[in-house]
Amino acid sequence: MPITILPPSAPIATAHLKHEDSDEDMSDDDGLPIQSATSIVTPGETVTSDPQWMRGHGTYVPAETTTIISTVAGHLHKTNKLLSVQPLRARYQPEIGDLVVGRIVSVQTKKWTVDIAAPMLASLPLSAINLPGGILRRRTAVDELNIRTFFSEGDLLVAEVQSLHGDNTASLHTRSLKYGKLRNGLFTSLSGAGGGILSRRGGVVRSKRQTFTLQTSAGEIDVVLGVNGYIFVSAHNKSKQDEKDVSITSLEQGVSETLYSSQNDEIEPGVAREITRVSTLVKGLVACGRRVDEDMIVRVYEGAVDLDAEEKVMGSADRAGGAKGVVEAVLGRLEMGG
Amino acid sequence: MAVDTMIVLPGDEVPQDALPTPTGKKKQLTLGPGLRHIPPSTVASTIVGALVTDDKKVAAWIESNSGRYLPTAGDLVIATVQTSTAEAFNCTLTPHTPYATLPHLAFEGATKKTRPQLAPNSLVYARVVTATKDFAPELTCVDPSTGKSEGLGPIKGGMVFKISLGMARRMLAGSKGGVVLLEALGEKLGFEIAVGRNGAVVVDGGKVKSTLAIGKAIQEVDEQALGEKAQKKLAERVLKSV
Amino acid sequence: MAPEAILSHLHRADGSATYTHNGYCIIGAVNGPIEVLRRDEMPEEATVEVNVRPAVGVGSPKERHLETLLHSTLRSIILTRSIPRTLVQITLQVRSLPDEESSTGVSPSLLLLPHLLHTSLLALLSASIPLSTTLTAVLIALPSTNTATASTQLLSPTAQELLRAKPIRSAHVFAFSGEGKLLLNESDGTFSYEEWDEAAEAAQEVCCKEDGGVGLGEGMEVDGREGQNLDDWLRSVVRTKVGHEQRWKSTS
Amino acid sequence: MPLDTSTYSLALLRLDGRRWNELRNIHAQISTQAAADGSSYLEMGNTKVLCTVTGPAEGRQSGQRGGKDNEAKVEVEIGFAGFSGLERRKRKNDKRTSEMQHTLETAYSSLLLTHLYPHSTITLNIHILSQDGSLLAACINAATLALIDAGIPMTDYLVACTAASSATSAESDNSDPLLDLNNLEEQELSFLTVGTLGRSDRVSVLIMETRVRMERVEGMLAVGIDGCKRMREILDRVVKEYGQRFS
Amino acid sequence: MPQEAQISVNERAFIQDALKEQLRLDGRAFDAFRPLELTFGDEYGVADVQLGKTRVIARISVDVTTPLPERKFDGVFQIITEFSPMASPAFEVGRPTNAEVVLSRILEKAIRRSNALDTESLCIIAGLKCFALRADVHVIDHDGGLIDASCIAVMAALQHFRRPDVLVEGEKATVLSIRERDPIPLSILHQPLCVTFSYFEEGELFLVDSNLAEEQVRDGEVIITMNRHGEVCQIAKYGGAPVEPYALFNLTSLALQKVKEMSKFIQERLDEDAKRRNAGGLLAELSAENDRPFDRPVG
Repeated sequence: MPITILPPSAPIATAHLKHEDSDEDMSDDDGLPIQSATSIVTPGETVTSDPQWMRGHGTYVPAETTTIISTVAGHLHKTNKLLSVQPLRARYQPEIGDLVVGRIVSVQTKKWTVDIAAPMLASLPLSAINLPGGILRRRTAVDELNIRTFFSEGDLLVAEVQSLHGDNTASLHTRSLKYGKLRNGLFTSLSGAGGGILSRRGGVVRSKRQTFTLQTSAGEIDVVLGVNGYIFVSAHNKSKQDEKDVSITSLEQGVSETLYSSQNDEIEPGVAREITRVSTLVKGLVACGRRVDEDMIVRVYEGAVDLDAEEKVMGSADRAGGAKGVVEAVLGRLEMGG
Repeated sequence: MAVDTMIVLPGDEVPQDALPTPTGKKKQLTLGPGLRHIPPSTVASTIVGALVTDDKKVAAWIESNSGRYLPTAGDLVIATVQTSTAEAFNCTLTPHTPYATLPHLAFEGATKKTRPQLAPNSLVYARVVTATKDFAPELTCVDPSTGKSEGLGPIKGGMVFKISLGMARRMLAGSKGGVVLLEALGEKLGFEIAVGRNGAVVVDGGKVKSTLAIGKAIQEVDEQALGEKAQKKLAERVLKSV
Repeated sequence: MAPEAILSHLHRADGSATYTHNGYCIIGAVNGPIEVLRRDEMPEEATVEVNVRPAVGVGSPKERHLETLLHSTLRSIILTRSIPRTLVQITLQVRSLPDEESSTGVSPSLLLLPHLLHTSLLALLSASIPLSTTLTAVLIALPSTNTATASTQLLSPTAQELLRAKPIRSAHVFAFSGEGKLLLNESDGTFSYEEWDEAAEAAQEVCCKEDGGVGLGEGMEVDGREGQNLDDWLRSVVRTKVGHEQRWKSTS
Repeated sequence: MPLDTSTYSLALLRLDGRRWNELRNIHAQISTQAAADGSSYLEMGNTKVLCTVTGPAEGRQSGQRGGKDNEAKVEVEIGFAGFSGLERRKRKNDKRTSEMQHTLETAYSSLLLTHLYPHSTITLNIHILSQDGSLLAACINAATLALIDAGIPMTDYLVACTAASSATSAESDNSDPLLDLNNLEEQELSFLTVGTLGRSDRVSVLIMETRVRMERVEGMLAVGIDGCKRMREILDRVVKEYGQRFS
Repeated sequence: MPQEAQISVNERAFIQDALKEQLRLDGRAFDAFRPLELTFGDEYGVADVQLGKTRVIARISVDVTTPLPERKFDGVFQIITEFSPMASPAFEVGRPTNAEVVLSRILEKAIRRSNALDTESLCIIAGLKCFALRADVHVIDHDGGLIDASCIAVMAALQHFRRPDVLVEGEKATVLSIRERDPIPLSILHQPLCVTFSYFEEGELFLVDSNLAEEQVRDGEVIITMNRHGEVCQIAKYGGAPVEPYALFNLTSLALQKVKEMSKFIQERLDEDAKRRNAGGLLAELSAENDRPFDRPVG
C-alpha cells in the first residue's frame, strides 16, 4: 500500500467575523424576552422583568424582584408562560426513560456504579439486569459472588434510566434484550452534548429510535446513541437481531453466555473502517452544532461515502480538515442538492 | 469541700469498705464510669475524680467533670445528624467522634413510608440504647415499651448552649443536682429546654432575647458554680431584663 | 520549688494542662477519644498520637525522638483496649525554656523529657482518658568532678544548677508508674552500673509514694524543697481540680 | 528597574504606550478543549492562561465526612508552566498559589448555583502559560469563561482586573489611577485586584497586597470596577460569538 | 482529611435571627472586639494574646546567618504559622488547611511585605552576616478571629523583642551576649494590625471580630490591615458573597479606628512591662552582683 503524507489540516476557523453586529443584541434585553433565534442569552443577562413569566431551568429571580435573569449561556425557550434557558453545553441530566450508554466504574456487593456523564455516578443494581438462565429467575447469593462475571470495571453497556434519587443520582436497568453489554465496536464521547442545547437543537436527540442499524457497503452496523452523549458504533449483532421478536419462553437461550462476554468477535477490516467513519461523522455533526439522529446520520453517511469516492477520483480535497470539515462539506453538498 | 468525698487517681485501688456491700436481692455490685474490676477482687479507678456510691442501687462510680462525653446506655443526648444511610441516620454526639446510629424507624409512629427526613446538621433529642466499646452507639427517639416519643425527636428551633458534663448531669439529676434556676425562671417565663448529657442544652424561649438570656444564665450557673441562693438572684435579674 | 500546674484551661481541647517548672513552661492538650483515620485504625485498641512542638520552629528529629519515647510510655498507661478504634491525640507545645538550656552540656531532650511526661499526664487526667495508673518522672544529673555518691547527685536540677556543676558526666531520666514500677529510663553519658543503680533508687524516692517511712533524699532538703515528693504533688494538683469541679456542692 | 513615572505624567502614556484607563489587548476563546466539560483560553496582554473545568462530577472520595451534603464543592488547581515567568523556575505548591486557589474556590462557591448539584465536585484546572501582571484577574476571567462553557449555572459573570495608584509619594492630589497592570507596573506601584459581578458594582474579590494611603483606595477601586464592566462586555461578546455556532 | 465540625441548622438559624434583631450571642456591639488580653513572658519577644476564648502565642527568636544573595543589605525575617491539633482536632500536622494558608499569607503581607520591620537594620556585614529573625505563631486555643489575634501577637512580640548587640571589627562580627551589653530593640517602621470583618445578610451587615460560630455562619470576610497613620497595608476579600463598594470604604475608616485603639492598648501593655522590668532590673542588678561568682561559667 503506498504511503501518502497529508499536510497538517488547518485549524477550524472561528466564525466570529461574520457577526460583528452581535453587540446590538444586548440592547434589547430589558423588554420582552429575546426573540431573535440567532442570539443567545448569557449569565447575568435580564431575560425579562415582566412578572407574567415563570422561571424555568437556567434562570433565577433575585430576592424581592420579579426580574428573570439567565444563569447560563444558551438559547431561550418558552413553554406557555415558562421561560427556561438551555445551555449550549452542559453535563447530562438524567431523566427517567432515557437510553444511555455507560461505563462501569466500580463493582460493589449488590450493584455497579456506572459513569453516564452525569454529575453523579449512576447505579445499576444486580436485581436490574437480565440474569443468565432466564429473565424470571430470582437473583441468588451465587449471583452476588459472581457479580464480576456480568459486568466488571471498564465494561460498556447500554441501559435505561429507571428512577432518580433525591440528589439526581440515576438508577439504571438493562432488563430488556435491547440493553446490556456492548462489544465489537467503538465508543465515542461527545462531551457536553448530553446536557446542553445539543440535546434539543443538535447533538443526540431524545427520539423514538436511539438504536438503529445502518446499511453500509461492508455490511450492517449498529449505532447506539446514548442520550447522555455517549455513542457506541459496532458491528451488527446478528444473534440479537434474530431473537428480538421471539417469545419469552425461548428467552433462556437468548440470555446466554455470549450476552456477558467481554471478548470481541473477529471484525472484518471493511466493517471496522465503516465503524470509524460513522463515529467520526457523529463527532463532526456535533462540532457543527447539528442534530444527531438516525435520519441525519444516514444522510451524512451516504453523502460522506459519495464524497470519499469522488475525492479518490479527483485527488486531494480542498477543505478544512478534521471531522468538522468533512461534515461541513457533506452538508454543503446535501443542501445544494436539495 | 465536703469531707466524705474520696478523691482517686488512675490506678488507685478502692478499698472494699468504701464500696457499697451487696445485700438482699441485689447481689451484684455495679461499677460505673471510671472504675474497673481487676480479677479477682480489686476495684481500681481509671480516671481522676470523686468516688460516689449509691447503697440502694449497690453501685459505685467516679464523678468527673472534664473530658469528652463517652456515651453510656440510658443517657439523654443531643445528637447532630451527619448523613443518612438506607436504614439509619449517622449522628455525632460530640464533634470528631465516630458516628452513633439512629435507625429511621426509631421515631414515634415511623414506618418505612413515613420515616422522618432529616437534613445534615439538624439536631435530635435522643436516648442512648446501647453503648459498648465494640459497636457504634445506638440511639432511639421512642420509648420501646410505649412506642411514644416521650419528648424525644427532632429539635426545631432554639439555640444550643454548651455546658460542662457535670452541669448536664446536675440538670438531669433533679433536686439532687441543686439547679433551681429553671424553676425560678419558669414561674414567669415559658420556654422549652432539652438537656443532653453530652454537654449541651437546647433552649427555645420563643423570642431571641429570652432564649439568649436563659441560655446564658445556665452557662453562668455552670461556670461560676452558683449555689441555690445565687441562682434565684440570677433568675430575678434575668426576668427583669427580658 | 514544686512544679506548678493549671488544668483544663483551654476551651477547645478535651483536656489541657499548663505545667511550669525550673524555667520550663509547657502547654499540653489532649483530644480524645475521637475519630481515627482509617489507615491508623486498630481493631482492638485506641491509637495514640503524640505531637511535640518546639518553642522555636517546627518539629525536628529531636522532637520526633521525644514523641517516640512519650508515645511508648503513655501507651503503656492508657487503657487503649477500653476505647478501641479511636484516637487519643496529645499535643505538647513548649512555651518557654530556660535561657541557659543550650549551655548546660546535657542533652536538651533529656532536660525536657520529664516535663513533657508530666504535662502529658496532667492533660490526660484532665481529659478523663482511662488510665491504668499515673506516672511521675525525674531527671538526675551526675557531675564528673566528684566520685559519684548520693550527695553529689543533682535531682531535678535547674539549668542554673547544671551550669554551676558543669561538666556533667551523665544524665538520667526515670519515669515510674503510680505503683512504683519503672516505666522509662533514658540515660546519656558515661556511668557505672552502681551509679545508675543509685540514681534509680534516688529517683524512685522522689517519684513514688513513701512506703515504710523512707524519707526524701538528703539533696532535696539541702536545696530547700518542700517535704513532698512528686506523687504527693500530683495528688494535690488533682485535689484542687476535683475541688473546683465540686464546689457547687458547698456554695449556697 | 524603576518605572519612570515622570515620563508618564508628561506624555500621559505608560511604558507600553497605553493610557491610564486602557486595558491591554484581550484575546479569549471558549470551548478550546473538546475533552473537558468546559474550557477557555485567555490572553490579557502577555499574561496567558488556559482553564479547563471538569464536572460537576462525583468527588474523588465519595461520602466525604462533614462535607457539604447539599451543594457541589468547587476545587481549583493552579499550575505554572516552567517557562511562564522571566526566570525558568519550577514553582512548587507555595502559599501564594494556595492563596489564589483559595480565592477562586470561595469566589465561585458563592457565585455558582452549587445547590443544583448536591454531592458533586466541580474541578477547575488553570494552567498559567505566561505571566505578565494581573495574574489573579486573568485566572478569574478565564475560569468564568470555562464555567460558562461547562454550562454550570451562575448568577452573573465574575470578572476581574487590576488597578493601581501611580503616585509613589504621599501627596494625594498628584495621584493618577492606572488600569490593568503589567508585571513592571505591578512591581513598582501599589495596586489591587478587584473582581465584581458583571454589570453591578458588587465586589466579590478584592485583594490588595501593597501599602497605600487609605484615601487612595477609593480611586483605585472605582477605576478597577469600571475596568471590570468593560471586561464583562468583552467576555460576553466572546460567549455570544461562540453561541452563533449553534444557531 | 478531618474537617471542622459544621454548625447545626438550629444554631445557624438562631444566629441569623439574632443578628436581624441586632443581637450578637455574647451581647457585644457589632463593631466591638472581644476582651483583649496581652501578656509578656519573662523572656523578650514572647507575647501571649487572648481574644475572648482564642489564644495565640507569638515568639520571636534570632540567629545569625548569611544574607540571601539577591538581598545583601537585608536581614532575614520570616513568620512561621503552623496549626497544631491543640487548637482543634481538624488541624493536622503537616497538612495546611485553607485557614492556615490564609493566616500565613495575611501575616506575610501585613507585616513582612508592608515593611513593618526594617530588615536593613538586621544586616551585620553586607553580603556576609545578618540576623535571621523568626516569629513563631502558636495557636493555643481557637474560637475564631485567629488572624487579628495572631497579628497583634506578632506585632507586640516584635516590639517587645530585644536582639543582642554585635561588635563589628572589619570582617569579623562578634555577637555580644545579654550579660555583656544591653540588647537592642528592633527598628519597627510602622505597626500594622488586622481587623477582620465578617458579613451577613448579603453584605448588609458587618461584624468585627466574630467568634467561631459566627465565622461558620457568615457569608464572607474582609480582612483589612492598617496602621494607625491611616495607611492600608493589605486588603483581602477572598470571594464570598459580593458587597457594595461603598461598604468597603466604611470598613476602612472603621478599621482605622479599631487599629488606633489596639495600637494604644499594645503600647500601654509594653510600657507596663517595661516598668515592671525596670523595677526588677534594679533589683536584679544588685542580686546579680552577689551571684556573679556562681554565675560565671566554669572553664
